[in-house]
Amino acid sequence: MIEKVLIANRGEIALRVMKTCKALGIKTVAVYSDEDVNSLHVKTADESYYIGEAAPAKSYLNQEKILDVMLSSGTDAVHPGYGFLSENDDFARLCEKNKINFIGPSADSMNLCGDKMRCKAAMLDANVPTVPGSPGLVKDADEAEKIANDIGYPVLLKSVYGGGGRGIRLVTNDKELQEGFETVTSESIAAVGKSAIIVEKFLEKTRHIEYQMCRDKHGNTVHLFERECSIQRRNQKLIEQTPSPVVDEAKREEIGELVVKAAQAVDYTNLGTAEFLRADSGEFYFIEINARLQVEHPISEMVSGLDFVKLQLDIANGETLPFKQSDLKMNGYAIECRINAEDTFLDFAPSTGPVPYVTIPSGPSVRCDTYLYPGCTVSPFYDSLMAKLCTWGKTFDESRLRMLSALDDFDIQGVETSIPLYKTILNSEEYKTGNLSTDFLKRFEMIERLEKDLIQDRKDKQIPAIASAIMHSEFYKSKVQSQNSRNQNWKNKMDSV
Amino acid sequence: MIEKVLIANRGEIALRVMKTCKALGIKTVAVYSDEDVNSLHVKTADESYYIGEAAPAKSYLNQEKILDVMLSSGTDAVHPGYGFLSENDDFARLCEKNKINFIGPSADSMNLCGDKMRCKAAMLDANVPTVPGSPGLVKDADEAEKIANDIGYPVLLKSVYGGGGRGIRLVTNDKELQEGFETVTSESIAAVGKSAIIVEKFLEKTRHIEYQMCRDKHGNTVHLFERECSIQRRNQKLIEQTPSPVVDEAKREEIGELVVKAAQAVDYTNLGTAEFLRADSGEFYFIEINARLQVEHPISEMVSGLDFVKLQLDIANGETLPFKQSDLKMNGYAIECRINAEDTFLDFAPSTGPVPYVTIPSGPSVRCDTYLYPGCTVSPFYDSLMAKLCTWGKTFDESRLRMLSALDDFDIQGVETSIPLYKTILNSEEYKTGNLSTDFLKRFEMIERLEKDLIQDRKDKQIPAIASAIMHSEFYKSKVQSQNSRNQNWKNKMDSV
Amino acid sequence: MKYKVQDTDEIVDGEILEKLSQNEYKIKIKDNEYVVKILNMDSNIMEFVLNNEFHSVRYVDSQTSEMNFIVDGSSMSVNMNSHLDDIVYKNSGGSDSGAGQSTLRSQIPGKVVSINAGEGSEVKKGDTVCTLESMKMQVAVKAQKDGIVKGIKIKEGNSVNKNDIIAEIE
Amino acid sequence: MKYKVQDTDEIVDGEILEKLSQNEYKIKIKDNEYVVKILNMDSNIMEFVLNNEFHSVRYVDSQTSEMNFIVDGSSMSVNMNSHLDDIVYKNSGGSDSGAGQSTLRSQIPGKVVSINAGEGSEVKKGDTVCTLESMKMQVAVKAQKDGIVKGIKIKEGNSVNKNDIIAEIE
Repeated sequence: MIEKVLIANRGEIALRVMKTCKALGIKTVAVYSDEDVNSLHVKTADESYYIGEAAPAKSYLNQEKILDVMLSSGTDAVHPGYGFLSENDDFARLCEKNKINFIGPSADSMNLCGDKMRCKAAMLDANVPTVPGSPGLVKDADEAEKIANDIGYPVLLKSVYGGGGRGIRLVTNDKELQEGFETVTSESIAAVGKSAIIVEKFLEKTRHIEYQMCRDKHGNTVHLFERECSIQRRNQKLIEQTPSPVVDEAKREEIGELVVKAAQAVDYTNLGTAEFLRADSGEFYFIEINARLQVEHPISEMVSGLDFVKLQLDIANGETLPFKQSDLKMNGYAIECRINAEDTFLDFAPSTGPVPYVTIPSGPSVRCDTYLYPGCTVSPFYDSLMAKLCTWGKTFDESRLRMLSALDDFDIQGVETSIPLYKTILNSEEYKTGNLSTDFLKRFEMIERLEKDLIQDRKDKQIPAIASAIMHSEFYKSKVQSQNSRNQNWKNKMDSV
Repeated sequence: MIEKVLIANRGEIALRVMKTCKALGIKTVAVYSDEDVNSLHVKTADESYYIGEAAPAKSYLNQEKILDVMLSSGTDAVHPGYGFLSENDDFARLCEKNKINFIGPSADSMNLCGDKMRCKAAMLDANVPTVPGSPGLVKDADEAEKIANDIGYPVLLKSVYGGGGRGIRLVTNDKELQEGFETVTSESIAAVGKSAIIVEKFLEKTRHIEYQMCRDKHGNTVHLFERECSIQRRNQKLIEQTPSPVVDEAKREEIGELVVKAAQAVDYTNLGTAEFLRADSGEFYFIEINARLQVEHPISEMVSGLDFVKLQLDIANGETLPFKQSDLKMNGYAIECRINAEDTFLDFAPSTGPVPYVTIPSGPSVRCDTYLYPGCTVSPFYDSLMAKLCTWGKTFDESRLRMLSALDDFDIQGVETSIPLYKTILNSEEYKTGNLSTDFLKRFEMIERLEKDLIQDRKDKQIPAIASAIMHSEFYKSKVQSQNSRNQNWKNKMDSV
Repeated sequence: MKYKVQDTDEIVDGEILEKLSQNEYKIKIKDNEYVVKILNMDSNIMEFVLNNEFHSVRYVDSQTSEMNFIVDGSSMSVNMNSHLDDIVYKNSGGSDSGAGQSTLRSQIPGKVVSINAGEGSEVKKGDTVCTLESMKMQVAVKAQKDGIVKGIKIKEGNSVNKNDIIAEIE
Repeated sequence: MKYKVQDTDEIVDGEILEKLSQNEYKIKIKDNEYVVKILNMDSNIMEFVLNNEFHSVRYVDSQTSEMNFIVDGSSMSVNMNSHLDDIVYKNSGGSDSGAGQSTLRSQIPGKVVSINAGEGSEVKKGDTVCTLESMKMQVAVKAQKDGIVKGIKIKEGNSVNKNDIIAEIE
């Protein structure tokens, strides 16, 4: 039985894990870097150990140092959170070797999930559809053309050594493909001295829909429904919701069965996520497994009524799942907004610094997981996620309206946040009607609409703003007067000495 | 349609009502007394009106003043919260006359609910069992004896003019009754010059179990399950939970049917509560109707998934209930702890004053309704309820453990609170096993046990306490030193003048 | 005092009419009167009730002519000046003292937003000849006397310095 | 320094052994060493990590000999004194200077908690004759020389003033 857990992480997820541990009477061990001396996770844990400098490589990624803490503190399990070491199979193996219960899949399964090519092959074996394309590298343009004709145009030609827009080309017919193959090859050789090309179907207006996988050490496997995470910027999720507006009960079950197969195919244990792209045509294609607890897990907790961290601990303890798929029912609707410290108008550049004051939203069916407290600091060394604001509703619109109200109540001083953008999105017809896709922001010009909303907002506040300016001047006038009279007093005193 | 609601209340319930209104786009109007100038409800409402001095009679009970605000602000509905004017049928009638939608039952129904004798008679007509006893006043000792033999000893003889332990007597046989009748009569005459006696069965180890009633203006009636509120002090609830540990599905349905009858018997509309005593033998006896939203409504919201304030608004708007009894299912378990500003060891005397700092608990399935914020003040003019801390769990124990963890996270500086007592209660075997009754605190010597827990807690903190003392002395030593050196500098400066 | 709120076009008059009590003021904005009740105030924040609506303001940075603050969560700025138009007008000769001059000069540096009375227009004293943007406020440059606008020296979009010639009015 | 925590019986030695860095101290409580790392400290609050456990303390009220504070949410008090036993012992004549006297006097005011060496007992120098409670701390009054306890002047539960005679040791 797990009795003491080290959380090899920081920020809101460290606090989230500790909450469940505390309720279950499990001792918690925090680790922290120089930058986190005043962070809440250090203050909340039963024990807290300093592990090094601010840069992650010197602290939160320092496997040996973290192992030392585990061994010296008598920790029997480690929760990796997300990010940092959470999907590092070397770390999972190191824990296994040292008889520390790694709360997550086995190192072997994690390694398989992390190797995109091998994982894709395993899925194909298990009849889980992946994005159509070449099973591996293509040797020449003619093989690429054959595959393109099999899967249908448009296709992407990608050099596996490319990146950042180089070594990738969208082609829509045989002629373009023949030309493109040469271009991609030469671009790739020019950039890195070698080329290796794969062919993949190009999907338009795709949605990102993922399933929560859950599998115990005895092979019992269920899914805990889907989440739609299509609203993204730079391939990073901003807003998630469950259920997805395009998944009905039949579809949920159909894809759910694939998810169970996927988990079995990689011998997955504990909680994980199977990510899919959904084409505009309605097809689902497996993309990858996230072998960890995910940022957006609270919305699945809200509709399932399950505590996922407790579930993770139970599975790690070798317990058998206490339910079958047929026992699980979705209840209501939930939305998560990731409250990031970033400037929407500066291409989402991080905004860091002290937060002198913060008001955390609350209320019926509102949950806010955050590391913020008045006087805390948003560090430039770590990711920009300050808080996860989640709301539940009996209907989708109830959860949406509660979110808008909670966003409005969320007052974070000192840094720029993504809150204004989320208000614009959640008020939009496109969001209300579930017209989602991974290019949602660009497709519906959300940033331009945000700008207009902000201008309107300022116009609406003309009178209170002017009143503020008038009163501020008055305040300063009276302050200067009282200072003058103080100075006068002081002067009088000096004269009388 | 209601578009602007005045909340004729303050504190956490005013904020609670505003949250739903805000999410639904309904404008809110707050009223406030001198004492509440800096209260959150004033800052949260769309409009806030000053209505008078701190004493409730001069402000929150001032019907004419509140009516003036409603008329001048263009308010179309009023939410009375609980306490203050919430069960005042004169106020409800005043609103009706002025075409302001009173969110609650009609003035007539409220009047009937408020008249204990008429309400009891209405229940007897509707075959809703009430505490056995004389239907009204008894004329002499012989009639009292006859009734006592009908309902069975022990019984209480009560003068309706008595109170505070005078004019009330517990009797267990005919002889005691004959003697007691005389004593009660003379005591009552001595005290107030007249006597009028009723007979009521004395129930031991009773539980307080109540049902949420819900009835629309078209007569559709459901109950929204029960709450057990047996943990009390001085007849005031401290901890509530739902479901009750002694109500199973069959019992829930059986009593639920009585509740529907009770609501119909008094032509109740909107949300209300039917309170029952449950005898140790398992019988339920109706005691009274609370004709308003109750403090402990959040736990029923948690297990029903319904927003009760939205439901109230919908009913007040004349809408038809969107569900039948058979559509409603309880989901999980919920507990509420009323966080009072009071000193448990001073017989729960109020503890008031500034709260320089507060940390509000949060986390999965934790909800805290509160008016507290860092820098606020707990006023001696109003009730001692600072916060309602509620937790939900898939199992009872999950909700209990989450509550313990949340209580531990709740840091309120400056005033004494009931939090330590709740920790002792929630950790007790008696609470865990649902061995509840209205004399729970006394029966299980909870306050003595709290004292022991606090002593143990201090013993456990011996080392950090001594460390604190050592470091504090060190801090002062270094402060004095640096002050001395400052004084030195200052002295040097003076010398050089 | 004149105020201009970011993203609005109008320049608005605002003033304190009366101090009603220790914490209450009657103020006038545009032509409407408001009652301001101050709940809390220091150099960084102010909480007040304006005609029964609560507002919370945090002052980020305030200079003589521009204040940046966060009003009810919205970051915005307000420019203010003591009757800039009037000062400019007066200094341009609009007041009696300089009524005889024919040269209209800019009394402030700024950017020409629009020319309201073009070459050859007939203007009355006090008519706007052009509009400058200065300190984020739009300021009208008004004719100092009746006459015909001649020799306009400015173009839309150009910057002018203090004392630069705008036009001759003859 | 000696410390006694509310609701515990023992009087415990505590001291700073070494300042390890700007914010780190090595301290000794009873016979154990601890590392204290101060995170925040002012006259009202202190946040520190004690051997890797975080603690938060708010000081409510502190006098010379008694401190009231809230440690991790628990309100408690600590009494402290500079080696009270030793001082008392020394002043009683326990140190060489007064070893000749036969009268044992109380050096502090206090209440008699127990008499440890009754009338006629044989005691060695340094043995505890009686225990007083003073400033909420229990203080041993020790024999200033070897001998037989005679003429005990105190009773359990009584109060004694400074310099009151406890007994004669002959």
